[in-house]
Amino acid sequence: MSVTLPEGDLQSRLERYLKGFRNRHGLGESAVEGNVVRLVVEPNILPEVLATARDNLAVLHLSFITVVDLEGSFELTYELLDMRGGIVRVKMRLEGEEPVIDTVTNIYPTANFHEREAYDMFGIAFRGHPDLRRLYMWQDHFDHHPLLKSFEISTKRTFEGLR
Amino acid sequence: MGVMQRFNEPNIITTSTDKLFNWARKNSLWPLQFGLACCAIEMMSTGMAHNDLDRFGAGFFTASPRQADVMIVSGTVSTKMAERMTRLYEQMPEPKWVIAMGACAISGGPFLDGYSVLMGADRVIPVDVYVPGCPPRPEALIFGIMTLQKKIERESQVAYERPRPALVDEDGNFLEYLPEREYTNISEGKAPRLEGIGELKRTHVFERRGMPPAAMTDVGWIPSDPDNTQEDGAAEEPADPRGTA
Amino acid sequence: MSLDILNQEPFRFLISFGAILFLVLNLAAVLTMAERKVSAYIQLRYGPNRVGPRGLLQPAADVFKLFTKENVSPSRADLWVFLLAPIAMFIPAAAVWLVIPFAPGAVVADLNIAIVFFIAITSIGALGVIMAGYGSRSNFSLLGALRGAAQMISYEVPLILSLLGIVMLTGSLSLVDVVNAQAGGFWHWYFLPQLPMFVVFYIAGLAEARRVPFDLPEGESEISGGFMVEYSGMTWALIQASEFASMGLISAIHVTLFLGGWQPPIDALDLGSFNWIWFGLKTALIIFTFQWIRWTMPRLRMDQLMDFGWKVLVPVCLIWLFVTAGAMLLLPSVF
Amino acid sequence: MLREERRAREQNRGGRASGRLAGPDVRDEFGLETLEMNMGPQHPAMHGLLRLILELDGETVVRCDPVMGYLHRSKEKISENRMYPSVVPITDRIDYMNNIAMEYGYCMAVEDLLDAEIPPRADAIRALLNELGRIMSHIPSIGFLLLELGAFTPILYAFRERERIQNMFEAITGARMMFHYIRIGGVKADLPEGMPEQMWEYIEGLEKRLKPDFMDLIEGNEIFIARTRGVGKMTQEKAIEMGLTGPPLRCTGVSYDVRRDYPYGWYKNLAFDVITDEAGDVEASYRVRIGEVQQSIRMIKQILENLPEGEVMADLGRRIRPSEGDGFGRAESARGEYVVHVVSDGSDTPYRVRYRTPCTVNMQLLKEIVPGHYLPDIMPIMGLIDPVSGSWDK
Repeated sequence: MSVTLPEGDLQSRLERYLKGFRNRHGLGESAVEGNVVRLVVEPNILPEVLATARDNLAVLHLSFITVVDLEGSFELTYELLDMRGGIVRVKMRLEGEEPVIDTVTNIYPTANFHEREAYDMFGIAFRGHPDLRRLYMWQDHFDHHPLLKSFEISTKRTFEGLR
Repeated sequence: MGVMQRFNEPNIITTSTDKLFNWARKNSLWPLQFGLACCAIEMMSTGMAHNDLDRFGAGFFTASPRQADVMIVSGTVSTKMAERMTRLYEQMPEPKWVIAMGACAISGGPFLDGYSVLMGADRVIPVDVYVPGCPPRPEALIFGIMTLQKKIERESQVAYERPRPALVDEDGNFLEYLPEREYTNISEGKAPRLEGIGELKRTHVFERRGMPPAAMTDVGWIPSDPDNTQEDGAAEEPADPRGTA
Repeated sequence: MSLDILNQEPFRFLISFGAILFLVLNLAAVLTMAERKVSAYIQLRYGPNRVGPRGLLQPAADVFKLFTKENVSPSRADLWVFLLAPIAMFIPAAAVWLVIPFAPGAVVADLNIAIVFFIAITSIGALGVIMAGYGSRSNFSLLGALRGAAQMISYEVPLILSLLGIVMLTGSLSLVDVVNAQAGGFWHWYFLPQLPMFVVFYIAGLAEARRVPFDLPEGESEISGGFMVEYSGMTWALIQASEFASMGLISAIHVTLFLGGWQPPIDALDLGSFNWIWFGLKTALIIFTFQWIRWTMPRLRMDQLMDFGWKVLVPVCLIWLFVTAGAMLLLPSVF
Repeated sequence: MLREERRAREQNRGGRASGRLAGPDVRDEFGLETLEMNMGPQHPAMHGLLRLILELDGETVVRCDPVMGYLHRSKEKISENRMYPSVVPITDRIDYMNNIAMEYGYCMAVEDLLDAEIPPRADAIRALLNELGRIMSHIPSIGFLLLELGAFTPILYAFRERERIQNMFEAITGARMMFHYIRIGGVKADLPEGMPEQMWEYIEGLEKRLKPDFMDLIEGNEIFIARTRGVGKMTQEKAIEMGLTGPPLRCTGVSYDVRRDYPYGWYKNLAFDVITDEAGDVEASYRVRIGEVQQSIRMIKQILENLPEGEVMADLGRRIRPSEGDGFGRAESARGEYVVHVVSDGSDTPYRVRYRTPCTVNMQLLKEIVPGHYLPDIMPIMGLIDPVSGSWDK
């Protein structure tokens, strides 16, 4: 019935998270910065890493998924919180114009809307998502993924433009 | 009142009933309970105890468009909402008025650059009073309602015919608002799954210089495909300042 | 001679019928104004105060505006049912006024079955609600109509049961007899011996008049107007008029049955044929409490409403019927 | 039961069944259908522009599918095309009931990119206005909950308080709603003369009025209890699974508050309780909101008692041009955890701005929790989540 949130010292907890991820998945680039455990993963092991975080390390809250269009590839940031001061930030790079990645809705059901939003705004397809529809824009009237850098709106306002 | 329209020019019957009807209409302006965005909070604030809109007889916010007299477009109209707003406007019985409240409803406001924002409510429905501000203060909305009351006072059922600009210009473009609009069945159906994603157009430059392309003023606007326009020639020729039907 | 003709039967009835219709329509207008003003003062506002002196012409403006408003009927609506529904709602709300005694001798038709007449006619109102909801052919109005039908038919039962105690005490179904039986000061009014019935009738009356907390058929924040979501202009005005008229009617019946009708509180205050002032004052008081509740209470849910009606009000009525009957049997000298 | 399932079953039986009782599934045998209904986008109780596709069986909701996007204003795209300081007005319009927290989150994210030091007085003023904004948002939320239950009057009492707070905000920031007051590196201007005293006076008054004007009127009401107790009930697991934050999470008993668990700004110096409730229904969320208003009053008093002196704006230069990297700003808005993720490529404009708005995530709850409830229960459940359409649609 009730959920137990982690307790105890923050630093030792972060070390434990880092060790847990390293033991299971390798992850050479990971490090602890402040209260953040930074992980850089390959797209194909992402669901396993997140499953480790939730099931073994009890990091229960997926805060958000950020997608950044790097023109040619996408950078995805999954931010997980243990709700007691610790942050696990999973970054990865998706190559290709029309990327496909496994969904994490079976691990964190809250990712449902985040992934729908990412599909809507960037066209990233989440394999196995139960309900992959556009979240904001029209399904049949707006044929673009508007947050892609290739979709430009005409008014770019810069410092030089002010003068 | 169909009876009054049988007269060709104003007479004592139409002018005196004008006075009565206009007095009644202006003093009982029931707004539609239609909060779009940020301005809706200020619209509610106007109806609340401090700036009691009910003093003017306009405080009865109806939940159904069938009983409303005035629609206060309070906030940004997105292209997705524009069709619903037009439908609500057409569901309201005559006589009806529209107040565009706030910068967004007038011109798009701070979200003018956005890809999903209509550049003002007057692109889809006729607007009577514009209340600027972001959001306008409640006093400003009350002033807008009083301006609308003044406008209603000047209305008449039968009037001398005045020379009006032609409805259609030489090129065959319609110059006035025409409520003819096709409603498409917009269903939030299932997305094409993985195999369908590749077909989406990936590159599009969304331009807004001067007036928008004519087709954009319509609801359910689909940005024209640059490839198609080249093939079709002048099918989707933009930048007609008057808009076409 | 010439005025005597007016007292003859067809003319008398026609004139009084016209007077009643005038009264009911005006009552609706006045009650709209009262509703807005009462709500305003409850909500720390002023309410309409710009039209005419102190905003008193506001209902006139509303009525004229609604007269000149376009009357929209949805294209898929069942047109006859749609247009007849407001009339089916309005006529029962107006017709029962014919049997209410306003002052000594001032009653249009002194029926000896006036209470049965009241029960029979008010239940037609539910038909109007169903017609409106079915005829508009909209999901919201259909839901409103189904709710309205269930609610009004269920609350008819406690409403009728709560009247039976008075019928037993009076031994008559005529409202004039009921009022006459309560003569001689407020301690003779029936709300004292029939206090549970008084409360039950009040609550069931709220439900019959579709007032908060029983305004589920309208449910403005749930189904945005319910059965009248598609009505506009005059048809809507007629529905509103019938709502307010039925509210006034329930209050008037309530006063007549439990609060002595036109009887003054003490005999010294008897005003003769001007006793309708007492009737009006008492009715206004009941209407004010209706409005007070309207602007204070949240709304019940459908299942809670049904539970309350069948599991609380009906048993209370039945128990008090037995108590009344037992008291009449054991203490015949008192009654 | 979904319509497709039923259709499939009917086909298995060979077409639509006649009206005779043949099997245990009586409803299908009679060919009864559920009613599909569309609630919104224009609906009195939809908190703006939400559309719910409902499937009703009588008054019971079988399926509820929220459709969003009717107020999608492309804020993330516009933010990418503006310079860092001029994004703040856009963030103002995300959650227009609680704007100050939205500005706060964005400014923190850019300051994280810049590694800027904020003067302590600016920090304190930010926290002060943030808490005032929370009161300004929570009290109307309670009013809206009652309004949707059918009681019209509490919203007017709530807006009276809001109006008074708005007057103070107008004196401080110059605007009633869209403040643009918190800037990158501090706040726009110092508090006007006499404002702390005025604020103290108002807060004292609100503390006195809170009980007679709101709690006494609402809590004892039988109908309110009947309509809200046990409605929208959810477990802690469900709440965390759905990613809820803010009052909807705390009303289940999970004690999570960004202000305490990921402290930012002046909140490190403040003593306050995280209000939780065990019930996890609408009534509990009402109690959580009232409790948070009381905690906000307590915090404002603490801040006003020792308001540090000094500058209110750090000197960051006119041209804000952070180096490449990620900046995160996490704030507790009145509706939950609000995060801004700013990605910089070293130019004047942000490369990507991501707003994690609490309402978008909390809205998932509707799909999970509404089926099984009656149709009128949707309104208190909306009051439990208390979304704002600018916030869920961005």
